[in-house]
Amino acid sequence: MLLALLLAVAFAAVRMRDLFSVVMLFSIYSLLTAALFMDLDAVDVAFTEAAVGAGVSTILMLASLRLVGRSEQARRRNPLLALSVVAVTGAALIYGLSDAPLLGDPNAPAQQHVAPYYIQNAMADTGVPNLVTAVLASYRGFDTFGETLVVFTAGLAVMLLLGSGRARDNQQYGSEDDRNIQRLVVRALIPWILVFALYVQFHGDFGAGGGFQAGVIFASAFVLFDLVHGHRVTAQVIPAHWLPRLGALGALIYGGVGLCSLFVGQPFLDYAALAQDPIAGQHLGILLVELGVGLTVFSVITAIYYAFSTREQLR
Amino acid sequence: MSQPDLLALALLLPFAGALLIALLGRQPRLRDALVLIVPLALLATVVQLLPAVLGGAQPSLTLLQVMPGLTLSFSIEPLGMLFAAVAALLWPAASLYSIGYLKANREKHQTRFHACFAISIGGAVGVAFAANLLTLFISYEVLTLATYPLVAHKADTKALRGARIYLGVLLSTSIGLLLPAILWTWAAAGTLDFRPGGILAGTLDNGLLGILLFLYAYGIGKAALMPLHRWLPAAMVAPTPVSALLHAVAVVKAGVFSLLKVLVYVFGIDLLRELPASTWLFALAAASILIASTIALRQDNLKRRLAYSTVSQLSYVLLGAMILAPLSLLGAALHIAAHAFGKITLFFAAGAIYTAAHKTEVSQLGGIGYRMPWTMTAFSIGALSMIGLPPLAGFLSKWYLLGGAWQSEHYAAMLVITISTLLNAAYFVPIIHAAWFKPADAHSDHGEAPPSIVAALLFTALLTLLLCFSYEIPLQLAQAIPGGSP
Amino acid sequence: MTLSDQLPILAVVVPLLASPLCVLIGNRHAAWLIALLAAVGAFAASAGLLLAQLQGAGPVSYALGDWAPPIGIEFRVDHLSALVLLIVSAMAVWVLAYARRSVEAEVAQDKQTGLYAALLLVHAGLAGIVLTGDAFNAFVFLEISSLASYALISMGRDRRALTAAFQYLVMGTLGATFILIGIGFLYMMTGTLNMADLAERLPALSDTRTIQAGFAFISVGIALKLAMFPLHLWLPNAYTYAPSVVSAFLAATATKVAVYLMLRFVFSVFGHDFAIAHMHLDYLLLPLAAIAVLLLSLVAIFQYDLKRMLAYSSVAQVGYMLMGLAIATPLGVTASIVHLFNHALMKGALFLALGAVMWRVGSTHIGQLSGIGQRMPWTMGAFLLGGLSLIGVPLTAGFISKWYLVSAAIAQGWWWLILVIVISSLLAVIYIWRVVETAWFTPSPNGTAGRAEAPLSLLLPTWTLALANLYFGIDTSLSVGMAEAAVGGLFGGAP
Amino acid sequence: MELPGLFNYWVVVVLMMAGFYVVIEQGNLVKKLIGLGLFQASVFIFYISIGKVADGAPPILGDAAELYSNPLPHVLILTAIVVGVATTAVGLSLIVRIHEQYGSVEEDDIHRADVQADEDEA
Repeated sequence: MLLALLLAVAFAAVRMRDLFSVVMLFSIYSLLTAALFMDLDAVDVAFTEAAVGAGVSTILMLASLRLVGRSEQARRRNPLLALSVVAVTGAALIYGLSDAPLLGDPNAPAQQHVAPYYIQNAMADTGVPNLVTAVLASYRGFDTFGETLVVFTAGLAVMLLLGSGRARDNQQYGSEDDRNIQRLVVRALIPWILVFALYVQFHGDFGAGGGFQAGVIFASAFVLFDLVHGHRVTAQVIPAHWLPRLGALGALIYGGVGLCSLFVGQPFLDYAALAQDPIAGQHLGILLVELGVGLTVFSVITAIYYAFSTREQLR
Repeated sequence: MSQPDLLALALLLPFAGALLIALLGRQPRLRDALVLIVPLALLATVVQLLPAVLGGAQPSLTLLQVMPGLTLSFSIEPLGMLFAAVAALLWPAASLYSIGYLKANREKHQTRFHACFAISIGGAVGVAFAANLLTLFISYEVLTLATYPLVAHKADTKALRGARIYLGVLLSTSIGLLLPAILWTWAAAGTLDFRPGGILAGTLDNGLLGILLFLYAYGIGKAALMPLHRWLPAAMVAPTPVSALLHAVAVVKAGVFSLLKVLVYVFGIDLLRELPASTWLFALAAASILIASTIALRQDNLKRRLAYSTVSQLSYVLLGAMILAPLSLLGAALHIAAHAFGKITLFFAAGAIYTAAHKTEVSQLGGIGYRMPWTMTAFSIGALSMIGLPPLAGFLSKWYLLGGAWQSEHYAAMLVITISTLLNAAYFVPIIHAAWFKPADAHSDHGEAPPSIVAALLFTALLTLLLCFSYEIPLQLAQAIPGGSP
Repeated sequence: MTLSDQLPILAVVVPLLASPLCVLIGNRHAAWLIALLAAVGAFAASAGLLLAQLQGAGPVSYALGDWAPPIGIEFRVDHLSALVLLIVSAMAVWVLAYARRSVEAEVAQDKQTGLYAALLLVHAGLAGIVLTGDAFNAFVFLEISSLASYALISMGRDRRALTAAFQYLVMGTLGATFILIGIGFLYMMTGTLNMADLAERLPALSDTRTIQAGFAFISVGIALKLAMFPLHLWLPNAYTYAPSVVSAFLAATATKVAVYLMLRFVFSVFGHDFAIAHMHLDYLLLPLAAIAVLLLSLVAIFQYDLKRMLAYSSVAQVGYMLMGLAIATPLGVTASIVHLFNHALMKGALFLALGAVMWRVGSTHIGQLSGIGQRMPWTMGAFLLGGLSLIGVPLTAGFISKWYLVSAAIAQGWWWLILVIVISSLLAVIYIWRVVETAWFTPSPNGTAGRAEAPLSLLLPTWTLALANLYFGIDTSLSVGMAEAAVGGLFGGAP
Repeated sequence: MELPGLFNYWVVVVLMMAGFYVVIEQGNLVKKLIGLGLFQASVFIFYISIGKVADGAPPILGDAAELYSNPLPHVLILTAIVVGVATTAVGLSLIVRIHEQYGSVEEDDIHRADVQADEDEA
């Protein structure tokens, strides 16, 4: 069912020429994917995909459509080459999958080798019931460190390309009292969003969520605030040129935590070295690094949003 | 100084000299003094090495190991000594000459010229003393690259085109044929050292060895074996001292020398005797001699005529080696020296004529002998030596070549040598005749060339004479070559 | 654990954390200093690792977070990774030492801090790829270095830098995604991501289509990353329009690391028996490499912008490395690794020299450079040295590469391959000699006569690299020695 | 023939290829980027499918379930998603700059402009 919908959306997206609707379809596609992930027991991933695919990416795409225009030229080029490349690749994939283990097979090698270890020992090793968080932040914490730096890199790249965005007023939508209503609503909403973000941030050990999702939510709160109040006001809350620095700080926090264990002669990112009791150490470590992740993600996304939305349209 | 030290010094001098010359570019006087001193120092060093080598010693020296089993090392054997001695003997003359020539013709970039000249000599010495194919190849390429700026010196489109052909042919042959040949040898024999009796015996079958032989014969493009001789006439755009360097002192000599070295120390005369390919190589050499001589006949431009004469004379060396008789191998070795002395004299003379009279064509030389007596006397000596008249260097080498051919009843060789001698006469005698016995054309009021030039060419002419009388040293060296004594 | 045990992680984390530090401080002079110091630190660490390998320490495993592989991620140091790591970190030091003047001239002031930060990220990312023993972790670092390099390329002054960067972004991301799919297939069948662990488990599965497809996707993905002909289209513009220091650093390191990844997957993870004997990767690679070497050397001859000329030559040179890899004998792979090392030196020297020309003349278009040899003798001297090495003239590093490649071909008796190598070397002669003639044998345009040499801060790094080309052409004990040891490891099986 | 078990994968393949097609065929840079997004998102589905265990619970330890789905792919994809959005952000900002410089985001126009510039240099 979901798959069928996905197919439909995907093909619509391929055919559509109006970029605006393509973007919308893309965001729908992400939402459907998220739903599919829920169906496949990947709650954290679903959460993230919804927040990022349907949220962040869409906002960014719309922001850039505002600058580059929404219509796509029709081009007459013989798509045969492209089609054949795609056909070959697809064939290769089908071929590769033709004797792959079945979906959901509990005895598939993928479920056998490393995974069971996590499921059985994660609690004892890290004291974190959310296996995803355990693996993400501890077992494969180095990947997540890399991930944080990817985010930082992206922020840096956008800053280099578009500049950090000066605080000028972006055009506002609707009439004055419309905007007042908007402000009212947003004012009512933002505290809850922030609370929810904090919950996601610190409850990641036990339920779905963690630094990354929390960062996205934080950012979305600011985006909302910015939309209704304009950059001037937002800039008073957090000046644009702070954001990259905050992002850097987050990355440094993560790295710093990792380095701590070096000083007591343990390998990088060995949280157990952070406290007498290894479990407590793990808890502390995970908490801190998730904080770093959250900080980086929040500030980078906000910064990128600033950079895009303050860019003047080319006339 | 111990012999290895002397060897190291002989290798170091030219390069150090080049560096100093480059640094002294700002003070022409000091620089030119240096340009004279360095060659004399090299000559002294080589002379000091001579007795030991005559005594049968083989001073050697390994600089470093480039790749496992492959070293950059040098060792002096008689043939190399002979070549080095020739180069060392002619360099001072060439330097003296080029100082005069560059000044008289107001050439630009004189510092670059002298520096590159010195490096080229260094390359030649490296070739002469190389103890294995790798070292030989490296020095050979140094020589190629260092002579490029000399050939391109004038830097006009004509010079650049000539230089492009020069570099193109030499590099493509060396990278395209010589390097694979060397690597093949390395794969087959497991060593690249020059050994008396060769290293290839019993490694590959005769067919492959034949192919390898031709890879070497044409890979060493500096030997100008036809049809890969194009670069030599093309390089005629260079200033005359460079032509002298190319034809007499370093380049082509390095070519035939390397070829001889490969034949003697990589293949080994005995192996060559068994190879069917040897006959083919002999035939090529013979053809090269005759064709080049006939082309030379038809050249009116003096330097081009000399160039084609060089092409044919070089093949004498190969021919001598491929007769595969001890005496003719002797002749081949001696011919390196003989041709060097004769040809450098001829080019110096041609350059002198250009400098003094701005004449380049044979047809313009009527009566010039009375305006430039010294120059033309030297020229005549050189030419007669080329033809092979006693008592001149050319006679000596041809005598041994013929002797070898006679000894091994190689009538084809004898025929070729006789015919080519006639051809040599046919393209040299007219020049001499014109110079002395034709009336001078009216409006030529030039005198003799600058003294430094005249001095240089008289010196080399003298050498051509002396070689025929005091031939013991070169002969002894040549006889010490494996297969060089009956 | 003592400091020497921590060297692997330091070689990556020092630049990785120095980058945010630059941004945090946000002063361009400080940023340059931090970047340089970080690079020096990383270089020291990797030199230490190389030394340990030279002393025969054997493969070293560093368990991140103290979780033993395959549960956790491990760093793995062996001869190959130590050698490539040394190239990367050494180039970083040289380029950064050179960067200040050049960047001042080519990049707007407010972007310089970001440039240094991004350079550090590329450096760290590449180092991570080289060291990690975990397939997915390699993907993460690949993305770090790629994203940073997109940004760096886009900072060129010409607007074509932007399109080049975008093209690179699309191609690069496709490549990375292909690799991701491949890794997915492998994980599907083995349940592990650790390379050594994979190497143990794959032979049993070598007949499953899934593994074969995984191999195909990983190969294609890496091929995109290393600009293998015909997937090279993104590279020339990227190297042409990027700022000089960026071109120099990427040309000297990025494709090399991609080749490293190829070697790693082909020989360490999948193993010679599967990749070559079973899947016949060489049948595909060898012809493509041969065509690349010939065609792109030819194309290089007709370029007007010297940076673009070098870029095309880079694609051709990558062809040599793939050739060695595809010959797939120990000798061939040795040739590949030796050339990987030497080519970094050549292209580093050449691009730095061009950077100095850019600094002085403001262009690297051959039309602007007549007589430059008299005006900038030292700069062009270094260029000539690099060029000769590129041609493969004896006593330069390039000669060693050619020597090993040709002997590998002879050992196989593949004469046509030797012909290809020879011809392409001659083409290299042609495109280098165009520059030589312009630089030394055509008169300077009027008014520009007289010396106008680049400052010492540019010349010194350029010349040290140029001289390195000489040194490694004479003393090959490090390059060849390490390469041979590395090949021993690769054909021994697991990394 | 294990159709139901692999059917899911096949659909995923089709989705991937749809995205891939957009990337290489479409001339509009924004569209290319969106295609890239589709492609990657589909790859994510592929990974998550690998980790699915029939009637397994989400990998959050509780006393209820005894069979859990595989957490590892989830972690990998969390990372991959972030990488994806990072790439999208950088790509979009490149597009914005390109539009400012060329006045177009159509590959053909840009290519034409570049070829022109190259010829001017030559």
